[in-house]
Amino acid sequence: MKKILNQPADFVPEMLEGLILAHPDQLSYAGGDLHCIVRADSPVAGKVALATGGGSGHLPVFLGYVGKGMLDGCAVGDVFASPSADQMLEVTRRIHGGKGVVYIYGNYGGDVMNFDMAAEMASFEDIEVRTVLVKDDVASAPPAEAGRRRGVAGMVFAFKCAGAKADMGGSLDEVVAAAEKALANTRTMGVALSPCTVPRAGKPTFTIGEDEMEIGMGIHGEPGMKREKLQSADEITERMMTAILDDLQPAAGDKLAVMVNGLGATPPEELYIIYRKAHQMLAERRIGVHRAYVGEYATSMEMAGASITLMRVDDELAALLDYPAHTPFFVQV
Amino acid sequence: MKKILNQPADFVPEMLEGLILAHPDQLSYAGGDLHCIVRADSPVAGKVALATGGGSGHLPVFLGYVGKGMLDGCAVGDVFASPSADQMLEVTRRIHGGKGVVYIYGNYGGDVMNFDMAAEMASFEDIEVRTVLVKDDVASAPPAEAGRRRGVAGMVFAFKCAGAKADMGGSLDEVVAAAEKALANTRTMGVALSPCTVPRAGKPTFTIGEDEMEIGMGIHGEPGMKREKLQSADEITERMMTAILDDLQPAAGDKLAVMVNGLGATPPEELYIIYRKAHQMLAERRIGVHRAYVGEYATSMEMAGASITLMRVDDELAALLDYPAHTPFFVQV
Amino acid sequence: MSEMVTAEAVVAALQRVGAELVAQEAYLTSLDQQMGDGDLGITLSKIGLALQEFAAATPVEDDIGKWLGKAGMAANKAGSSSFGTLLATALMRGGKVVAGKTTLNGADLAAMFAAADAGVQERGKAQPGDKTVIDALHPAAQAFAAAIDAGQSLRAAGEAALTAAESGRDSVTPLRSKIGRASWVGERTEGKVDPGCEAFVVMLRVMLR
Amino acid sequence: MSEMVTAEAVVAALQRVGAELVAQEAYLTSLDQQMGDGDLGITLSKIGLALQEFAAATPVEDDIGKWLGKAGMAANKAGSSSFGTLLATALMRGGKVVAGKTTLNGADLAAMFAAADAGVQERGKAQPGDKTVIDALHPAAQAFAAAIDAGQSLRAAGEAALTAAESGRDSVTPLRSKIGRASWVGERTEGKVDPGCEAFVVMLRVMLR
Ligand SMILES: Nc1ncnc2c1ncn2[C@@H]1O[C@H](COP(=O)(O)OP(=O)(O)O)[C@@H](O)[C@H]1O
Ligand SMILES: Nc1ncnc2c1ncn2[C@@H]1O[C@H](COP(=O)(O)OP(=O)(O)O)[C@@H](O)[C@H]1O
Ligand SMILES: [Mg+2]
Ligand SMILES: [Mg+2]
Ligand SMILES: [Mg+2]
Ligand SMILES: [Mg+2]
Repeated sequence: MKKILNQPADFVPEMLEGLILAHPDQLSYAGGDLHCIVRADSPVAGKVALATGGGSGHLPVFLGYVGKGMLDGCAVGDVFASPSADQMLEVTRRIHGGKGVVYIYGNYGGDVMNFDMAAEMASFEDIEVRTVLVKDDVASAPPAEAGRRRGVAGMVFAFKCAGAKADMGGSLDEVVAAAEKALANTRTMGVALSPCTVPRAGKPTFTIGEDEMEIGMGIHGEPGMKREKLQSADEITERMMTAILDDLQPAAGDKLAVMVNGLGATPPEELYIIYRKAHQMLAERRIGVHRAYVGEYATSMEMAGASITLMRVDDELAALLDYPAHTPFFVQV
Repeated sequence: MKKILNQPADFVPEMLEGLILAHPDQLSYAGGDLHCIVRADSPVAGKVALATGGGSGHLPVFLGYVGKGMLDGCAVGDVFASPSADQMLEVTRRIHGGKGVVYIYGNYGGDVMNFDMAAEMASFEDIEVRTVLVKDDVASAPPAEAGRRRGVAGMVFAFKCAGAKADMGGSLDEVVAAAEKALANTRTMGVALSPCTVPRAGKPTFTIGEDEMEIGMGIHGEPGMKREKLQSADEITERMMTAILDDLQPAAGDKLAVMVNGLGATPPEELYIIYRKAHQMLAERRIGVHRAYVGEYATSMEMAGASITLMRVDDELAALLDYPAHTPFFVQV
Repeated sequence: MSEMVTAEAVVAALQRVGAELVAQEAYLTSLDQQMGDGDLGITLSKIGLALQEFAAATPVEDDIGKWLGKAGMAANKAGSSSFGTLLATALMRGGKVVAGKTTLNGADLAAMFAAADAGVQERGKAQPGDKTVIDALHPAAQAFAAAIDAGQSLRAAGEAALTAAESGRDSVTPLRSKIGRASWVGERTEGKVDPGCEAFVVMLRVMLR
Repeated sequence: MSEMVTAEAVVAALQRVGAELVAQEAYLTSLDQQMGDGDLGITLSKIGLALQEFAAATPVEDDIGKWLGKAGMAANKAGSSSFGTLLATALMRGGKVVAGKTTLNGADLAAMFAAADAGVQERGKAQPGDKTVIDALHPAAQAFAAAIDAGQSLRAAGEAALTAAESGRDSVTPLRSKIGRASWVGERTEGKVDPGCEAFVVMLRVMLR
């Protein structure tokens, strides 16, 4: 295992310490626990608050989107492990600005159970909590079982749109509706070329041949649709795009937001080669690109691979997407 | 070689095509050649123009910093190879806004020879060109031979400060002075844990043992000071910081800008663990941090490793650094 | 009069479970790497450590139930993956039904087992046959209750529970996982043991030791 | 009367050099991977292809010098690493001193060689002994001029140049690289052949064939 770290057990706390030291004007933490990351200026009175949470190892997901115009807080777990209900509650208390809290996070068992517990506990403290689950990964279940799908990079569009709605002064219902609308129009699919290693496990979570790739792999190394021979960038892009387009069914004349996301070790150069083909495929179908995001938005430490996320936008979603945001990992003006 | 690409020979042109498709509002190209990237709104009349250039494979370096508040243009070479003098000239012509052009780029033989040729050619067209070479890598030569040092991530601070000065309306002399002042106060050092592969070469440029690291490696895989056993994050950080601090000699009470830069495959989590230790070392010496940059700013495709850059800032440099900038890879508000 | 389990025995059992979870970290992680994200052993090792620390530092103070509930809260703080959260839930629910007791008899233990089973099903929303810890936990709880009802000794009931847990675990090994992370692995889970089932068996075995 | 080199022979020589650079891509890249960034073979292969295309498509039109200058510009467009740029410089400078000529004699070739040598030194600012292509190019240019002065045949002068280039290359192999990328590799360059010297020998050898 080749990682730059000290003790594996200190990986997450030391990462969080570095984060707070690097961004003191933007980030702080609640309850004396570094795992409870909040906006430095929280609570923002009179604003619906947004929280997320999940395991570490996915930066910028999750905590990287805490900041103005996006999230108010994030409960941070150990690598690939849910934070505890207590930590979520701590975040919830600290960010609550009097208008309720929306939880937006990926559809993973541990996270769901703990966020549900946290929401129950928050209700005892008269904090109204609403939950929006992210289930954007088309590779994780067929359309008929879309409720079983896991949440991957598409959550960033939900953070963005709901965060903008909240910053504009939207009500709890409106913020939830914005998140749900964004997600109803969002689909993702990824491909992995190399594994990643959980620091404390010390060896890779999975193995993959020198000439193989996994089509549809999740961001914790969960397998996808198929293990195949490595293909060309255009073929890989076509595979991902076709799966997403078949599921999302955009029509000619529609506009999409496109995200080409690197899983960690894939250079931006390769992401732009993927974007090129994706853009061409959309142009052939007379589908417009409202905005393109190319970079690392949801990763799996040093895993090589990429995902594509498409979100169909109408005027409302376009405006929410275009709204400014400012976090340590995501700045839009 | 596990890369997402089509034909190795198309790696750079397809990457550039994707880039232009993704950022049509921000970027364009000159002379019908995708390798001549310029701001979409260039030339900016009455502004000193800034150009850079160099090989591909280092994104966001170089072209990622073309945009408002930073660079006006960039000549793009093949992977790790200089662009041609012709391409540099094409960029120079297109961005010249009547107040001269400053070339800021890394101290590499091929680039120097070609930029010098381009500058000669530009002078025949009555375009005043000034050159500032980046030589920030302390690992590449001892202080007595600092003129021989190569340019690495520190160039981003030069782009930022000179770009701000130009955007503020600075004269050619003032912009050159800002770049030189930034660089006089900037030092970098890096460490690599794994190699990278030039797509067309098909095999890694160098090999490194499963338990080894190269202290002071350059961003093309040029060796540094020493090949050693892999150490802990704190030890690695101490090695890099000590080398830089010995060279830069900041005093107690000084303020620095700090950049912890990932070389490509190193997760942001690890970069924050490095930042933590760097920050602690500065605090012990009563040196302040004016601004922290943690992320990927100058890479070597899928190389694992990191570098630290320190720039000592006075009020002038601090103001230039804080000035807004907006490029596809770098947004500061 | 029926056999009684003392507070000291409960504390000692929790200590043994904690130590075993730490000892089995690599093994359980390797199972989770095959059909999950490879954190099960890590999570349970952290929980194991926390349970040992809790048991060493927290006096029972005449209420085994409340003590177990607090152990559950400590477990959730220490590690909150799916299994970790379900384990915490089991401790809290099991503790709740024996609140205020200073010793436990066979019926108490059977009630705790049943409450844990119900709590895990409620929290995790998995059905028997989905290939989760439920498939070991549910038959174990039933076998334990049946043995106690039939007047068997605690040890015999415990052995019956372990046997039921093991065969429950084995009965779902050929199946495809239907819930949680492993459900995304699909057919490739067939023939592989469910890591949660195995973790439960490991814990039950060391409790009886 | 002295031997004359025709335009056709110059074109054919450039074609041979181009083809050889393409053929040696992997070999030259492997040399540059040991003390540089591994792009030398790639750059020279691209230049080789461009030179062949240029030679096939561009008529000499009664001016070998101008034609070589244009070949140099085509080379710089095709690949502009350090060596590529120096090669382009050599072609342009060499061409300049024979501008307007339709055939070349030994003295012309010696003048071209000397101009290329001077141009590369001027552009690259390396000194003899720095362990760069200069250490093969400079002695080769001198040996060629000496042989021509001594009235030897073009072939004999060419062989003398090749021998001088090879021994120049070998003389610096034990040394440490003092310029360019390899200079950062420091002592680890000692004992390794300079890739640029070898590339020059490769080109010279195929020119004489
Ligand atoms: N919803 C659920 N209900 C019951 N058991 C579950 C559920 N989800 C997962 N499990 C059990 O937990 C085990 C995996 O535990 P863990 O590694 O902690 O999960 P994760 O990493 O997915 O959060 C599975 O083998 C299964 O037995
Ligand atoms: N300044 C220089 N002057 C003369 N020759 C040089 C110079 N720099 C490099 N070289 C030659 O070029 C060779 C490397 O070529 P190349 O791979 O194109 O360089 P780079 O990749 O560093 O731009 C060296 O082996 C050396 O012979
Ligand atoms: Mg997990
Ligand atoms: Mg090069
Ligand atoms: Mg797991
Ligand atoms: Mg080279």
